[in-house]
Amino acid sequence: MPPSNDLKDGGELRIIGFLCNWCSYSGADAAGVARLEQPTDLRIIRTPCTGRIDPLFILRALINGADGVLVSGCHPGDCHYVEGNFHARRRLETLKRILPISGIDPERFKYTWVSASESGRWQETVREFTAKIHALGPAPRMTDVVSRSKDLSLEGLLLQDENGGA
Amino acid sequence: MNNTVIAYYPGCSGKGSSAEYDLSTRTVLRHLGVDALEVENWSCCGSSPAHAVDHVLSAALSGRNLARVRSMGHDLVTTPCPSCLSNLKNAAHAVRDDDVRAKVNSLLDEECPTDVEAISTLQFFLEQVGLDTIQEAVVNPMPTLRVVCYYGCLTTRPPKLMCFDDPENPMSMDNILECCGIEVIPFPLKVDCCGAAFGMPRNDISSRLSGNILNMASELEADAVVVACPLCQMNLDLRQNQVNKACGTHHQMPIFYFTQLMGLSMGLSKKNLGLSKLAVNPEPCLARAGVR
Amino acid sequence: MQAITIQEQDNDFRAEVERRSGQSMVECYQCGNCTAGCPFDFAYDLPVSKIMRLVQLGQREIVLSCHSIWLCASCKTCTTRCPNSIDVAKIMDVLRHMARESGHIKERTVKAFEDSFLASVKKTGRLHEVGVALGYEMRTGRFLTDIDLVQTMVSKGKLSIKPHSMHNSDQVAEIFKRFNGGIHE
Amino acid sequence: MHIGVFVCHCGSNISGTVDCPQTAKAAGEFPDVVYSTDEMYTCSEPGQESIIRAIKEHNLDGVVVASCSPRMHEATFRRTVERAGLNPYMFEMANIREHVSWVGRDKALNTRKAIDLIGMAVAKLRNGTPLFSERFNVTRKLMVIGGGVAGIQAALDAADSGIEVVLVERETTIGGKMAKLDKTFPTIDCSSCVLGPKMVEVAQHPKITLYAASEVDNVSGYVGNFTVQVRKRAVYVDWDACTGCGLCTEKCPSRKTPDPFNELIATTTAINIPFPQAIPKKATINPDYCLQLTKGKCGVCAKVCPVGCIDFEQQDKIEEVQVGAIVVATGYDLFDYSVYKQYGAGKLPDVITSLQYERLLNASGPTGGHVLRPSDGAEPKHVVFIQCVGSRDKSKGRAYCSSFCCMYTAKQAILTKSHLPDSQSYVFYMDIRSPGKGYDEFTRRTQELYGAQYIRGRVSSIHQHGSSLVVRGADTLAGMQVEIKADLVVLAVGIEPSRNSQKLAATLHISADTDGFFMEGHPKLKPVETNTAGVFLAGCCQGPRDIPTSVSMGSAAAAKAMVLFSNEQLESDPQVATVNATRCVGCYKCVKTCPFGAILESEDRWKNPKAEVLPTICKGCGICSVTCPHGAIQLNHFTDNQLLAEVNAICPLPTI
Ligand SMILES: Cc1cc2nc3c(=O)[nH]c(=O)nc-3n(C[C@H](O)[C@H](O)[C@H](O)COP(=O)(O)OP(=O)(O)OC[C@H]3O[C@@H](n4cnc5c(N)ncnc54)[C@H](O)[C@@H]3O)c2cc1C
Ligand SMILES: Cc1cc2nc3c(=O)[nH]c(=O)nc-3n(C[C@H](O)[C@H](O)[C@H](O)COP(=O)(O)OP(=O)(O)OC[C@H]3O[C@@H](n4cnc5c(N)ncnc54)[C@H](O)[C@@H]3O)c2cc1C
Ligand code: SF4
Ligand code: SF4
Ligand code: SF4
Ligand code: SF4
Ligand code: SF4
Ligand code: SF4
Ligand code: SF4
Ligand code: SF4
Repeated sequence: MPPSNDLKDGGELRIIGFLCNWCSYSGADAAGVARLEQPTDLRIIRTPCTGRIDPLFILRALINGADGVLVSGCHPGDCHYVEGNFHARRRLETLKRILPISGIDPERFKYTWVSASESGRWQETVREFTAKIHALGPAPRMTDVVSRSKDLSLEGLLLQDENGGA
Repeated sequence: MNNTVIAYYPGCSGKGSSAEYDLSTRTVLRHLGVDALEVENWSCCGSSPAHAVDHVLSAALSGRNLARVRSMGHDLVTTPCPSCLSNLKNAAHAVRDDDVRAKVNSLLDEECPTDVEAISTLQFFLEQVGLDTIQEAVVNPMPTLRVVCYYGCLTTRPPKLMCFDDPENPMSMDNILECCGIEVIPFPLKVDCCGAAFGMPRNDISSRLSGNILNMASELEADAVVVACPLCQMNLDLRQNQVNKACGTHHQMPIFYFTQLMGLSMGLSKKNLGLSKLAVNPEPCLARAGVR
Repeated sequence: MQAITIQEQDNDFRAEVERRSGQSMVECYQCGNCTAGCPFDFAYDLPVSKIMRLVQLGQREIVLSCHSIWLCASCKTCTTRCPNSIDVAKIMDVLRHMARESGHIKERTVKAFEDSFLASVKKTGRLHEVGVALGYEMRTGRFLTDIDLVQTMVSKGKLSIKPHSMHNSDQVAEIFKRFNGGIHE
Repeated sequence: MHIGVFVCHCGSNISGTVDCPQTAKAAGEFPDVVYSTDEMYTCSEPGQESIIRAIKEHNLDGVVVASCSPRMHEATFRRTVERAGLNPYMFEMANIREHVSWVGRDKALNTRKAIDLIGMAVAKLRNGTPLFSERFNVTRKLMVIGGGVAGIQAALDAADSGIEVVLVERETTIGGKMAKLDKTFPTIDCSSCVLGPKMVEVAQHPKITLYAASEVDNVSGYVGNFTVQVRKRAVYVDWDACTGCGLCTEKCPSRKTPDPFNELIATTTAINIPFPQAIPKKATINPDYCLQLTKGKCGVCAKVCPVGCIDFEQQDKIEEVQVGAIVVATGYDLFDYSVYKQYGAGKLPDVITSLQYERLLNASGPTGGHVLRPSDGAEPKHVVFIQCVGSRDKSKGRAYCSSFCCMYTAKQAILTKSHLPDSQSYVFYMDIRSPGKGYDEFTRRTQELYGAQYIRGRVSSIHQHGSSLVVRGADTLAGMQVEIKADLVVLAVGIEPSRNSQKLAATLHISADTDGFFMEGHPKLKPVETNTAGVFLAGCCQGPRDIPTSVSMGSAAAAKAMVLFSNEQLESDPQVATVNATRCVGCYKCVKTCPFGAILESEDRWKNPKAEVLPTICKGCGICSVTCPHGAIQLNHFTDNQLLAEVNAICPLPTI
């Protein structure tokens, strides 16, 4: 394993971003093209749509020790797949309600909408979220959270909410 | 409609300049089996001067009356006067906001309730008594009486607050009077303001606006104007001579409250409808319409 | 005509109007519909849509010292027809409150009428029409106002020299006292 | 697995703030990485060659390129690895330019971030599988829905290029709104002189099949292979036989039938041909007004028809049509202004809509082109036009501008002057929107040459006063209330999507914007495409458009269909959902969630319920994957395992 996994010694925290391909990932690209300086903590995972983002990915990241998770997609009504971001919104709202039960500070998770042209907005988002996570400091060890999440069967909770269908 | 009891807020003018509105409203309600129970120890709503001075003061003056209604065990109050209604509704609406409620309550001896609603007696006639019941009670239709209905500005406005009838083309009075066998002519100025608020301080303004309404009514060859508002009535009836003087006209246009014509069509006595209290004598017009 | 220096506009004024009325001034796109329907426009010195514009431009002095805000009858025609659903009448109300507070009284008779009306309510709990008229005449010195009406009203039994009775009228007086005590903002 | 990693310098674009050699070295330590190197320009000819060489030399079965955004060069490198014999989906990119070197200033931190991103790409690749696209045939036939000027243009352009076209029109004639107009801005040429020949061409074109009085009931299939069910409404006349002679319409006694072609300001007969130039020129019976169909007695038309084509028993017919692409051109309807009670709510006879006015101006309209007002048939002298009625009015739920009403109002003011030289026109406007070649000059001419008086302000109310209409408005420039005693008031009513558009959008799996207009693929770069492959848009169904733009869009949509049809076969994107039948319990939650109807309620060999994805319809959004309670439906190339591997690469599971 390369040493880079120990992020904390550079003063960086572990922040994971889940971005939809069409709007926010392009927006982040556009911010790069415009050389809009951002903190370096964020690592971005590309998905086709925010509707592809399973809340369990986020939960897993936080349980595994991520200090923050940022989700960003197309503005409501702008989804490349018509309604993917509405599904995402509903699922992520549920996640927000469930995080405190599992002992995770919900402040460590944020979702937002950034379009492909909003490079400035993306820069702001990254700056603000990174600053917030730094203000919260490194996440506490999640050992007890892991066991608790099993007790509560969080996965069941999340899935239940989804059962409403489209 | 047997022996329904409603809380009833007459408003100050009901005890003075619009005594005949109060009287005829109660008479017709009673005839239709509704007991109008006067709100105990009510006070003035502050009318337009109060909200022209301060919204919290205005809400507090009406809030006190809402509290009176609540203490009678009622959650609905009716009033014949659109200006009072507007204030009662405004207060009932405003106190749903926590901040405003705190401010209002700080002016009052008691808590302003949040669950009392206010509607006009006009709305009560239309929605709770119903056109069918009204029609059944008509014994004396007046098909030769041609009237226009003038609603004024406040009966339906602002629509978000009043939630009654159409703000641009209200039809509630038209429909009730047609039920009473009276010919109602469509009136284009039915929601134009008559300027009543300025009757005393700026009579020049109110005379001009009231003049427009009287002119249009006589151009349409109406026998009378029918209103549901004491302020409109006072402006058009009591001040008709002032209007004539200011506009150089010679109107002798009777201005009825709709409840008076309802009562006449139901064969109720003129005395109990306060017809003699109208400033412009309605008798010639009623005689032509065949009302004894 | 005076020139407005745009950078010197009083944004606090605009913000205060927005806060007290709960309306957003930017939404007004100056279509003029409020002016078009205002029954009092003929008596106004500033048409209501211009007042909206001048508030947008933060022109406190011009707005608070106009006559129009005293002549608005709250008929709500403007509010009902504004394509942006702005409660224009409420803004007019708020401007009159602000004019009162800052001593910009452009229609003395209107203010006198409002004052006598409220004084009457404060005194007796209910409106006493004779009381209002007398109070108004005292305040304005316009002694024969509506004297022609008095005769008719008396003959129709609509005018009582004594106020209509209610008990606990002091409760109402209390409301006014607390109000004057400045409990509200 | 044997993975190769290639770290790109991009000149100094990346290497300026990322230590590329060190990054490559660190990447070599990730599991399964057998080769790693750094390159100056990976996408250049020599850069690609070195990848191909490394694949062969090191026997690589997976490649990671750490360079720019995958949105830039993913396709390039997929082709590169494919040339070396690898499956193109055994390739991942780490975006170390847009997301690292260009946004971070600290070289050490950037380098660490670049290494992490490569670690994530390697982890994802290790969980990836080869994917294969399918090739399928294309039906080279185009359906155009809506026969307004936009649809006509699309149909003619496509047909002229040799493509079979099916044109489906809801009304009994094509032509849309343009057929009702008198003259058109900005040239004031006769509308039917321009449109008429095109309509005839549609009727005569050997490649065009016209279904009038028809609607699309259902659409299934996918790009290149749509199956469309077209409902041919009963018209009670055998159109194959009808010659359009019009004898029936002369004799029909039911003369009080409302005439929608004349915008209801005139009446017609129960059996009618909407106008002389109608295409198809066939008679139709309005069943609500036909005495035979409502009361069972009359049958006059059947008696007089020389070819005996009246058929009172006719029923709707459904026909199935196979097409490869669809152009939607369903146009617009007018806003119902009766919500404006202060304008008389449709009850004042002399307050009319702009389109009704077009009929009054039109020589083939009910007044023969004489402007006579509806109430008493008199010539109006003072004509008031009110713009933005039902447009730019948030309180009526219509925040948008209808875009062409400023222009047609100016046109109508000019035409009023030429019809009635003694008349005076007044136009109430908020802004004059005339952005087009010659457009602003046109609105200036309206005022300077034709004397129309423009008044900036809205109108508050209109009421009848004697035989005139009192229009009360404001002139905000003068800062005053104004009143006009008018003889006729014309409302420039706004437009809204054609009725039932919402249903059509659902049928076609395309989306609509908040105002109900169909949504384009991209507002700038895909203005006539939709997000459903093979479905294109033209004209006002996408938003308010005047005739020149509607026609351009018709041509553009046809061109897009031709591009599609230039391929013998199409290739499907394999990044679609697949169902793991052993895990699927057949709950069909995914079926309900898929926005594109790409999942079928199917069965396996033993009749157990199972979900089945139609790969050609699936758009690869992955919404279903998250919905499935059993992880049974997975989106290829973005599977749970692949995405979780990325998460684990940055945040390894803590050891408890
Ligand atoms: C009063 C007025 C005057 C105008 N004057 C001018 C002018 O002078 N110059 C100018 O450039 N523009 C003018 N316009 C604008 C012009 O009308 C439009 O730009 C043009 O008509 C748009 O064409 P379209 O084909 O998109 O829509 P439409 O003309 O609306 O055609 C749509 C067609 O689709 C059919 N349809 C709808 N739904 C379905 C369905 N579900 N299935 C099958 N068929 C369906 C309709 O029946 C119709 O035939 C004017 C508009 C108005 C209202
Ligand atoms: C300040 C500004 C901001 C704008 N913002 C927007 C916006 O936000 N959104 C929007 O939609 N539009 C915007 N526009 C409009 C937009 O720029 C144009 O719509 C668009 O660029 C037009 O593209 P074009 O290809 O027609 O012309 P151009 O972009 O002008 O391209 C023409 C090309 O042809 C070349 N060329 C010219 N003559 C010859 C010749 N004889 N031989 C060979 N080549 C030749 C030129 O060099 C040029 O590369 C903006 C315009 C300006 C001025
Ligand atoms: S009607 Fe509304 S938008 Fe129009 S000018 Fe008045 S306040 Fe502004
Ligand atoms: S509320 Fe006031 S400003 Fe508005 S229309 Fe009425 S009088 Fe004019
Ligand atoms: S692959 Fe991307 S990063 Fe590398 S040289 Fe090409 S453009 Fe630059
Ligand atoms: S008479 Fe017969 S052929 Fe002639 S138009 Fe009528 S239906 Fe057609
Ligand atoms: S049968 Fe119907 S369509 Fe035919 S002539 Fe009679 S009424 Fe007209
Ligand atoms: S085009 Fe002109 S008239 Fe039409 S909505 Fe836009 S601004 Fe109003
Ligand atoms: S949701 Fe999952 S289990 Fe249910 S039918 Fe779809 S694939 Fe099968
Ligand atoms: S990936 Fe999207 S389009 Fe494909 S089947 Fe799943 S939900 Fe439907």
